[in-house]
Amino acid sequence: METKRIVEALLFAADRPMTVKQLQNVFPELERPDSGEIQAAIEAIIEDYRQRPVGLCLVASGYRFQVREEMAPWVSRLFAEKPPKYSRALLETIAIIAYRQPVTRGDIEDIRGVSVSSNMLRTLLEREWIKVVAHKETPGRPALYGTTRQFLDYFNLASLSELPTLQEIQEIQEFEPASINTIQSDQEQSENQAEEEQADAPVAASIE
Amino acid sequence: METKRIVEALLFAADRPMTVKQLQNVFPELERPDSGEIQAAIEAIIEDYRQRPVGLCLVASGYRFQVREEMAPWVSRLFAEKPPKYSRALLETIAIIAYRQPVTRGDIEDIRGVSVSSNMLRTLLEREWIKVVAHKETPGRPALYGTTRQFLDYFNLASLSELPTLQEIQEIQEFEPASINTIQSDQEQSENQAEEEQADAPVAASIE
Amino acid sequence: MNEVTVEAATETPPLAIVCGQPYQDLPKDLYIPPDALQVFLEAFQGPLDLLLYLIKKQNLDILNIPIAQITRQYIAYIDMMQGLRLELAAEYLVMAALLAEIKSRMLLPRQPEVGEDEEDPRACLIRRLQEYEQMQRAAEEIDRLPRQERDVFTVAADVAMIEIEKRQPDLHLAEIMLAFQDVLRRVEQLSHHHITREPLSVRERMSTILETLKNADNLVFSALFTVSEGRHGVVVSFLAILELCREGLVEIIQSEPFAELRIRNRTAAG
Repeated sequence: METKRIVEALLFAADRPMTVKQLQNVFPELERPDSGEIQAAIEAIIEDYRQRPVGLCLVASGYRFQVREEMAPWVSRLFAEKPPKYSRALLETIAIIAYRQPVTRGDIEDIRGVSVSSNMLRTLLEREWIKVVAHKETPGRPALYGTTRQFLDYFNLASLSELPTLQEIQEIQEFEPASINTIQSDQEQSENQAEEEQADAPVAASIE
Repeated sequence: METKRIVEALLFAADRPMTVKQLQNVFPELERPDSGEIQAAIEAIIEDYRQRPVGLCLVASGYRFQVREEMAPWVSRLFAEKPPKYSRALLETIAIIAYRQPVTRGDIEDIRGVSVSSNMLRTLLEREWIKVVAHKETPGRPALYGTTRQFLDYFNLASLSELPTLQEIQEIQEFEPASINTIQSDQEQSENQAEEEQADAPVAASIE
Repeated sequence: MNEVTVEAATETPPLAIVCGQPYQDLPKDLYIPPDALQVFLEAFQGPLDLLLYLIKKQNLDILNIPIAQITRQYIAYIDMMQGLRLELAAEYLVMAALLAEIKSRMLLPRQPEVGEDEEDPRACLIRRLQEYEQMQRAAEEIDRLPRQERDVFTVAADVAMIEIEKRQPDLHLAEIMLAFQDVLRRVEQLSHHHITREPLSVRERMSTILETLKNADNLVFSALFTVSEGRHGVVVSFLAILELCREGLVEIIQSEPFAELRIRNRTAAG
């Protein structure tokens, strides 16, 4: 019984499909259920969710909870909204990777002076703008990140050498203070967005 | 009935908490349920999941499905990365901002007695736990910081009022004029203790 | 983030030897955990913090602080902090000065006309202490709250089966450049970081070479050059290999004199 509850929690929380074996391995060795018990738990969970709009499915690399296909129109509407804006931190991170590649997360943190969240790197990896090009032979073998073909394509560049040089960037800074205003107005814009969100707040309050 | 199924699917598909209003907006205008209907659906879903290892919870930015707390030890075994630990300095800073907001950096420094590093504020801003809510109309127009809904979400709180209550501050009694005597006797006392302290002194010295 | 610990860790690696002076027995009353100065420093993050510790250690009633005694101990700690060259020491000095001032004012006879509305300096200090202690408690409570990544895990069902085009944020190249410019400006302010101005194509080539090596144990030196790229391309590749070598990411090997050079990924070499 407890095994089933644990398996259900694991399948919901995992960010990837899980095989019976992988589920088994989550348990400490001494209390590890055999594969039959895990399989039985899975069957029972599938049965429990039969009537619900989400269900447990077997895909190539294991079991995962999925939203049922007939809910597709609604889910699409959910994702059709305006995309969020990238944070300043994320922009700096992609800039550092572009100009200083190959770099480790630690290198980026050194340059930026603050810690870099895993989420930020995940976002960039998911967008396929960066990739792991190798691992550095230092303790922990940290991943070395570089930019991808897709990154260049997105910005319509044939190669990284078409990125403005550091020299040119410095010059922009000196001769075109206007461009800095552009960014500032961007920032204000996102602050306005924050205010829009504020407008939602009373709603959240009324939920209580 | 169908509303409930759709709401359940949306809450599972969304990668962020959803407010009643946001859930409503997913429906096309003509078939949009009123907030009461959404709220009823939410209550029914909460009830349906009461016995399950995952459940629907309300946090500051809306409703989200999460694993029940008692399952956390199992789920954390899924992830190789250890959860981040936060330094005392960071926790004290966020506590001061949370309880005393809006505060300036100077206010935080006054309470903690040490300077607050810019990196720490940047880290908190990047994590989106704090934001600049306004600028104080004093020389230098220092930024006034406040906490965000993401901060509350992270700590599983629906509103600031759910923060732990502060321990009460003891009433300060008026000092009697006689306190000067007390001080003097303090001094004598400390004179005596000075010898005891001598014993400690070499330690402090040897640390140098 | 954690200034104190970091400082302490870099300044005093071994606990038992400080500035060449080994010492084994920690004073019983100085700190409880046997495992380090860092912990001790953690507990002394700020002067008010230190004061609180002293007050607690001596089982003092916070409402009746014997200033002279504390001041003396305090100064001993400041000396120690300065010995460790902690930046914090300056902050501590301010606090010591405040304490000394309070002390001297207490020793002076009170002027009756001022006495009415002027606040007792001890009351002011005590209020600050209490306020800080309150916030320290609050910080501990917040640390205990169930939180994401540790106790709270959000749940999601996969939607990959459903055909959805998830819209991604738009970005202009100028935004990246301006972000980088900001980074550069900050780095310049901090000044101890060096961003060298290398031709970009070298760094790009570095990534390319690493990737090529990922699929092969080692490669012949010449395989990393493309003749059609001309002299410029060759130079770029050569610089990239040197740079990779310098950063310890690849090694150049030669099995015997005059044999062709080979490049090996240090990763693959293990």
